[in-house]
Amino acid sequence: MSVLELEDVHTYYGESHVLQGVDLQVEAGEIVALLGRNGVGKTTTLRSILQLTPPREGTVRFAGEDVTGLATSDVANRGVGWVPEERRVFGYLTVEENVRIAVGPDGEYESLRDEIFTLFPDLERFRDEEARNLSGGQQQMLAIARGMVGDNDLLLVDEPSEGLAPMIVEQVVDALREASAETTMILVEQNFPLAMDLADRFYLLDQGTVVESGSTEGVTADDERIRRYLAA
Amino acid sequence: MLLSTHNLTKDFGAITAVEGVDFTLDHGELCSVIGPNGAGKTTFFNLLTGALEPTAGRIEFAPTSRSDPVDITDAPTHETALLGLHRSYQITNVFPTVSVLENVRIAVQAHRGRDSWQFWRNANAFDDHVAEAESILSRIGLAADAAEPAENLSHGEKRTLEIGVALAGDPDLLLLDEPTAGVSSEDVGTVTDIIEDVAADHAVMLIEHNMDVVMDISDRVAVLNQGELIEQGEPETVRNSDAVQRAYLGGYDSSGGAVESDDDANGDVGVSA
Amino acid sequence: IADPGDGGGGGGDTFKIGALQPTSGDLAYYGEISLMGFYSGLAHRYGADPVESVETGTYEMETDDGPTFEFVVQDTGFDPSTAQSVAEDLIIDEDVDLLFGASSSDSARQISTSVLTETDIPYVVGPAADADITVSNDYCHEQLFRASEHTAMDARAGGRYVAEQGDVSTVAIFAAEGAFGEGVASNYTEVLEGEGIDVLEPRFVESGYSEFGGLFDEAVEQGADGVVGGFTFATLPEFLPTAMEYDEMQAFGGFAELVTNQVIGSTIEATLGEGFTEQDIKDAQLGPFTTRYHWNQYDNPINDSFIDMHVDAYGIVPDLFSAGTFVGGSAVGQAIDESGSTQGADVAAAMRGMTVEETPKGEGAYTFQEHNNQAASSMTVAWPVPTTDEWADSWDAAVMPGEPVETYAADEVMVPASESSCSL
Amino acid sequence: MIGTLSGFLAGLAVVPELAAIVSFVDVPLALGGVGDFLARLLQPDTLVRILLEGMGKAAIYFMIAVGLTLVFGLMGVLNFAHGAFAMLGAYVGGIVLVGTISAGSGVGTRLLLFVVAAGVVFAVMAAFGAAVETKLVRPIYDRPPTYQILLTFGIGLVLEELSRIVTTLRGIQPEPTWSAAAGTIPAVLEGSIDILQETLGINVRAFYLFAAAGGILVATAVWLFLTRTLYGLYIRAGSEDSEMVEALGVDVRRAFTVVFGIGTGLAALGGVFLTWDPTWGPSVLLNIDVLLFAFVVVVIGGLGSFKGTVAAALVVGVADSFTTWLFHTGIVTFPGLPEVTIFLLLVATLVVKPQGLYGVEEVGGH
Amino acid sequence: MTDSTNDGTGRTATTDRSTTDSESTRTTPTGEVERLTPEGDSSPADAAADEADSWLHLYARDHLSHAAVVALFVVYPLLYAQLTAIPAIDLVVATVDPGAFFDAFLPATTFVIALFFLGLFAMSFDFISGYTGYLSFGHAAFYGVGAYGIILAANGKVPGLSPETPFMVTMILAGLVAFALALAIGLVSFRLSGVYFAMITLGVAQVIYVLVRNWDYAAGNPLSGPSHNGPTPEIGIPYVDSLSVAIGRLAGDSFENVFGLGLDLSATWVSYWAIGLVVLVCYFAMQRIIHSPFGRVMIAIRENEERARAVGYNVFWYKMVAFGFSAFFAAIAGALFAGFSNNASPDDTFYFLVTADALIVTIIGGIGTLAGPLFGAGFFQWLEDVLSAEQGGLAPYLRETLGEPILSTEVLGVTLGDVINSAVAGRAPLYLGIVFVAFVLLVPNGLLGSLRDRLGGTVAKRLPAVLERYRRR
Ligand SMILES: Nc1ncnc2c1ncn2[C@@H]1O[C@H](COP(=O)(O)OP(=O)(O)OP(=O)(O)O)[C@@H](O)[C@H]1O
Ligand SMILES: Nc1ncnc2c1ncn2[C@@H]1O[C@H](COP(=O)(O)OP(=O)(O)OP(=O)(O)O)[C@@H](O)[C@H]1O
Ligand SMILES: CC(C)C[C@H](N)C(=O)O
Ligand SMILES: [Mg+2]
Ligand SMILES: [Mg+2]
Repeated sequence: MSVLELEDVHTYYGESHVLQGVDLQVEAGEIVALLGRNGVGKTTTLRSILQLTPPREGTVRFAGEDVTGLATSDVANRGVGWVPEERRVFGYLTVEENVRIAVGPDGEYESLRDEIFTLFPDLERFRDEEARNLSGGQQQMLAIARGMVGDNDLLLVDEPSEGLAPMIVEQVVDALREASAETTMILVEQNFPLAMDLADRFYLLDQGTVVESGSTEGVTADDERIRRYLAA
Repeated sequence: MLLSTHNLTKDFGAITAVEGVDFTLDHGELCSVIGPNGAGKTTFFNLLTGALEPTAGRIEFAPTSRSDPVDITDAPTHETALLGLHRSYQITNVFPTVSVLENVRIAVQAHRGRDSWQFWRNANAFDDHVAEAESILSRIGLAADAAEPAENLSHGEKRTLEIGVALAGDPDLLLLDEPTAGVSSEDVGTVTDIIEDVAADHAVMLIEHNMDVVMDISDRVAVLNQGELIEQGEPETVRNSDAVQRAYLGGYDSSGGAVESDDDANGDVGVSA
Repeated sequence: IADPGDGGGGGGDTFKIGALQPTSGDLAYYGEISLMGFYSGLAHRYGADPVESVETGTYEMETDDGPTFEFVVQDTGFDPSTAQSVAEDLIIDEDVDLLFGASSSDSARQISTSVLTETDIPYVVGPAADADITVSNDYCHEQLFRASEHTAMDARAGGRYVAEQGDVSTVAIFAAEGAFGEGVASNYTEVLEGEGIDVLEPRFVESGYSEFGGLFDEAVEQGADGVVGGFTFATLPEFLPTAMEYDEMQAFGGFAELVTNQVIGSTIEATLGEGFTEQDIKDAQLGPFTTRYHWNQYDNPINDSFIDMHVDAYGIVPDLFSAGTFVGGSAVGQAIDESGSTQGADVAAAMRGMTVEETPKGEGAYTFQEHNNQAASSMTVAWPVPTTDEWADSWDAAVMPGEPVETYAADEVMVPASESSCSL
Repeated sequence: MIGTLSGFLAGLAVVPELAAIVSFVDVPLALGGVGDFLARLLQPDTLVRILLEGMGKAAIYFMIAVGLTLVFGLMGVLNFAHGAFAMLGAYVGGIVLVGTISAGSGVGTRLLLFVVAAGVVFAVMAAFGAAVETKLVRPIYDRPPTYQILLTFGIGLVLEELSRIVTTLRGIQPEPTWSAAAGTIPAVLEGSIDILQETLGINVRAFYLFAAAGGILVATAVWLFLTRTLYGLYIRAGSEDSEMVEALGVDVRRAFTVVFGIGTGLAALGGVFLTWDPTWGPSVLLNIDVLLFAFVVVVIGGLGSFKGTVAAALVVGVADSFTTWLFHTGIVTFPGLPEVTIFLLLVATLVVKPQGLYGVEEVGGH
Repeated sequence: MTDSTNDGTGRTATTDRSTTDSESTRTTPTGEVERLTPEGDSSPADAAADEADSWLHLYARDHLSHAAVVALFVVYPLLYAQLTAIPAIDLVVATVDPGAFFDAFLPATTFVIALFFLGLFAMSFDFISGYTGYLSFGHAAFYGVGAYGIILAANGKVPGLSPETPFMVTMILAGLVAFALALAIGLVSFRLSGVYFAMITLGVAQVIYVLVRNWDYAAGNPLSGPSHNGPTPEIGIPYVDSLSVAIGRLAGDSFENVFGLGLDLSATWVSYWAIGLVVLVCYFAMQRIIHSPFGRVMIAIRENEERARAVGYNVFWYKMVAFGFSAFFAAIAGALFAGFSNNASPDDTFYFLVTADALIVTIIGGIGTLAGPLFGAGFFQWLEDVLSAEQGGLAPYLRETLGEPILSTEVLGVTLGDVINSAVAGRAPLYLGIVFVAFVLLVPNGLLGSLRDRLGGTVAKRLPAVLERYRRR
């Protein structure tokens, strides 16, 4: 059974019809890359899955259950984590609090936290620092860490390398690899080679619909079908 | 020369959104500005129109109404607008509950001297304002929706209305910020047609992520990355520039020096370097 | 459509009285006891039963040998603007022959300056107590009559008594902002300074003010050994308990009505326990106070039957303002009888200079002064005492006024015509 | 030199009448010179007294304002019913106190019962606040903020009038303040503190120290709640980015309800203190009076900022006690001085720092 | 219903869709589309004739609803007098007293006049708050300036102004003072927006209020404010006696046997008409401003201030002047109030709850609709009147109708009489609060706004069409 299924999802911002019938499937254990130019609706797809911007038509099925129309917190509690675009860490909370908040009341916080801190030694160093004082890369780490500790079955990762120095990107990639060992993942990434490197399969979006999909095996940006939609 | 910036810089605390940009634009030119998210494109527009004050640098503008260039570095928005610098917004930013016609008419009115202070006369008595607004609506193809409240328009129509409002100030320079954002594929053509039409008698700067549009209609393309102007030139030149390919596809710091893509823009960029 | 030009003339044997009193809000109690007194005064005169309701509304009182009295009672909420507007309602819409009322001196002043100037019907003020309403040329009016006692009378009785006893040398005055408080302050200042006592600059505070501690401290610092408060009952319950805490200062002034007595009573009980004595109160330096009237200070048949009538109709004894408004009512009746007319103007003419026969202070104890239409009457001075068993049922407070220690005759407490700027 | 400000102005005035016209500033600055005034002010007992009283007042301002700030910080709702909640708190507290304390109760019993009353009021009013939030406020979150202001203003109006009706029917009126409830205060709190008085000659009402202690306790509790509990974490995070919190699996709606409940409970708790406060006491007028003060504190501090509320409460509390001192001593005889000063502080703060002392732009949007 | 998604400024404008476009005369579908479509095949001459004809026709049509409302206001006194004068009928079982009924349920004289003060004040409040989007929480200050202004002038307390100066002149002067005050307040306040603007204006107004409460110069007792001691205020053409009438319930002009029709006009009603006339003029003046190019800029600022700036408006000065106008009319309202009632107290004029009243009636009537607040004020005053403890209110009516036995029935230690006394008499604020909450929740566009939503345009525009529909049936 697929972890996630999207069936003919249409999503709007006000009158603007952003997702115009998206279909996709994610199997357990996979990393699936979501590709496309700026503004084609990648982030919106993730928001639709989480019901942050509920689709007006179509269904989102998570672990076989129809979650369309549920409250975001309910979807999240069913095991969907989110590493949003632009990180969105809580700037006035400490690093540790940022992690703490993702665990929820029932989670075994201490052990999860220690696990995360061994994964991201940088974060341990700054555990009592307010998150806004962290560098962009560290914030991105924190956002990923926050997405991971929730013990999720599916992690939605939106442009994790955006605005990061290459060195940091490497660390982030390592972190994502670690994470993928435990959860299924959808990865939105503008850095095409990076995406190809990490993901097992890809979907290519244009104008709010899936235009291409397949295995990442051997795919390069030279590929005509990719080139058509990504570069000019 | 219509517009020139010298060492234009804008800091937001630690972030330098626009850094030392020297840029010039000629009358009648259509120049696109591209660059990854957060490159500073919108901020650049904000500096030009006076919505933001630069941290450093200078902006000069030479509208047709003046013989000499004017220093507009510290001019507030309404002054740059009156000088002939008009913009549309990345996020639709019109007057939502009033009619489409009124959206444009109010912008026309802004340029009719003291008319706006005539609180004792009926706004509808100014036939020339209305006529002008109506002609703009015809030009952008919204005449049929003139009476509709702006918020009832479709997204694509709102994007065109954005342009209409900007056009109403009879600009010397029109700044368009992602006019096709969120416009469905069928309608993108309409918007580009309007832009080309407008560009025939106005100077235009265009921020766009839709490369088809950019490459198709621009006289010149300027590329911003991390606040810096890294490349500019004819569409073809820019398209083939390595730096641009890297910056625009890579979307991460290429100035950090760590990117070693020597031969092929599509190579294994950044990750395993 | 009503005709405002015609103020009086309610027809042969109905006399219509518009009564304005606070019947809602914090100071409704003032309005209620005032109405009770007024009804009683008229009822007593004609041997009728007083109206029992103290709500707003229209009430009739039939009399055997006088006109039928119709009372239209309106709520002022203790607010001058409301008082003015209901006064106008009464004149225009109800076509009343006479106005009675106002517990707030500011209301009475406003009616005098904004309403009386435009009409010719008479106005009986009460219990609004600022002296200037009848003493100052700014407010006195030939249609305006007041039987109720006022602040200058308070000061000329209570102030003088304390001064003459020689118990105080420096006095602080705290009073409410507004006509009443200012009246208290200026009258006490005048009387006390006349007796050679130092008076500190009076301090005025907002209604409901409660941080008296600091004011007392400062007064003590400046050597005050006496204090006078000029407050309505919106502030008295804050002022008096604080005054009791300052044993070095003797608190005197005007005696208060029931509700304040309740508050003082419970404060004393809280500090001294239930079985406190007269001496305890004296030791707390609370008093002596001058009283305009209290039921237990006069012993005469009129007062006796007044008390009976009052307790009968309302379940409580008459209070501080009752005599003043009683006399107001009684005087109206007497004026109607004497003039044989129910025309407002005739009634007013009859009241001028009239000596009122039936009054709780005794027969003929109130006389309207020619120069300002203020009724002159006597005042007493008394200490508060624990409420005696005799009155425990009809005076629901732990303290009550004691036997008078001094009685000042009318001519000793009135402002002489020569000192009054009002001459009608 | 003895002069009045208006006399001074008269000297300057071109139009001689001006002095008379501006007579409301007729503040007899009866200083034996500025030096004398300063000498009086700078006496240790005066200063300490002003500061201690100021802290007592600040504590109560804080208790009432902090709920307002929490609610605004998380939910972006400017709650105009807040004063009414404080007023209800004073009455409910009064009911508990009057019902349990008798004339013979000792100091210890009274203080204990006060704590009980505070607990009861907090619980009852928090539940009430939660109900108001779910039934009335929730449907209009997506409207412009003006509507939330209007709605809560209406709720406050209704609560005030209902209280008026009940107090009249129950005979708590005609007294303007409910003195039976105010009278449950133990005598020690009414007087000044002996030790301070004897050793330093400082004459400060013990109640203010009691209130200050209460305020510190409440501030600490709120602070601990915000920083040490998961819920506090949700609230603080939610005031930055409530969508993100939602996406982490937290039911933000419920958090809104809880916060509104707590805010209401805190206002009501402040109300319980008002019951014993010599300057206030249970009264329906509290609604408006307290509301205005709470707004001033919250706006001066910066809408939505806990730290700002603490700081602003202190500023306003001390300004209040300082101007009260000026009035008591007769240095200024203008009775409206404390009120004017506090509103001037508001205006001045907004002019100089439009976001308040610790305000952040765009807080509370969601 | 509302739209804030496109508003990049994060501003707190209220953008209920019914408001502006319906207030502006050109944006309703019918009128506009006609204008845009070519003339068709009729000859130019025909068209011109048609146009002249339809211009008049249209004008009359547009103002039909205005005329109807004005007519209702004009005849109200006569109606009221007739209805309340209906004598009681003694049936066997009970007395039916329609007069008393109407007396209890129709707003009485003072309340209808108060409607004018409050209505005009609320319109001025709506002018800045509803049309420009800046909630002026300190608006009472301007009302107070008007009220105090005319009284102080009449009492000879304004240096350089003779107490004999006609009311019409001092009223306008007071308006100008308020205008200037608004500019001064705006200077510091318009740097802020939203809640902060509301709070700073409130702060300034409260400071003024406290000062006025203690302003000995203005009145013997500043707490209760000054009384008018000058010549009776007259409305009309200053210095032309035959074209002026004195206002005031007692001091105003009354006319007997008007035009020999046997009709007596009391001073109250004469004042009512005179004050109503001033309010009408002010209404049209404000409406004119709103429909002017200037007014369109105000609306643009409310809709999207950032964009208004970007199309070339120096919004600061437009806001300032709009604030000034609004203050001017608020002061006129205050002047009328004080002129009529002869008195002004700080609590009735400068206090922030006076602003709150304006806010309430504006919401009830419909924010961003100019006439709405007037209807809201009507509703408000009607409730006040019905629930007042005074004669002609519901409480006295109930007491009289129900009779003593029912009143003194006790339930749970409380009698029905007590309940009436405490829950009905003088309890207008309670019911007003409830109505207000209900309006915010259920009718956010207010009476007039919702009516317009229903009709699909301004009443003036739509009424004729609606009538037409019914006529055809
Ligand atoms: N809150 C919003 N309101 C209106 N339109 C929006 C909103 N958010 C996004 N859009 C529009 O929806 C479209 C899709 O946006 P989305 O963020 O999903 O793109 P994306 O594929 O994630 O792009 P990017 O690579 O730039 O992150 C864009 O045209 C964008 O302008
Ligand atoms: N008002 C502001 N305060 C602080 N930072 C800002 C502000 N405006 C923009 N920035 C930052 O400046 C940088 C440039 O932003 P800008 O909006 O100009 O990007 P852009 O090139 O228009 O991107 P996009 O294509 O996504 O619209 C970003 O990092 C952004 O976060
Ligand atoms: C003693 C009271 C009758 C005084 C009254 N409150 C007044 O203002 O005059
Ligand atoms: Mg995205
Ligand atoms: Mg941009």
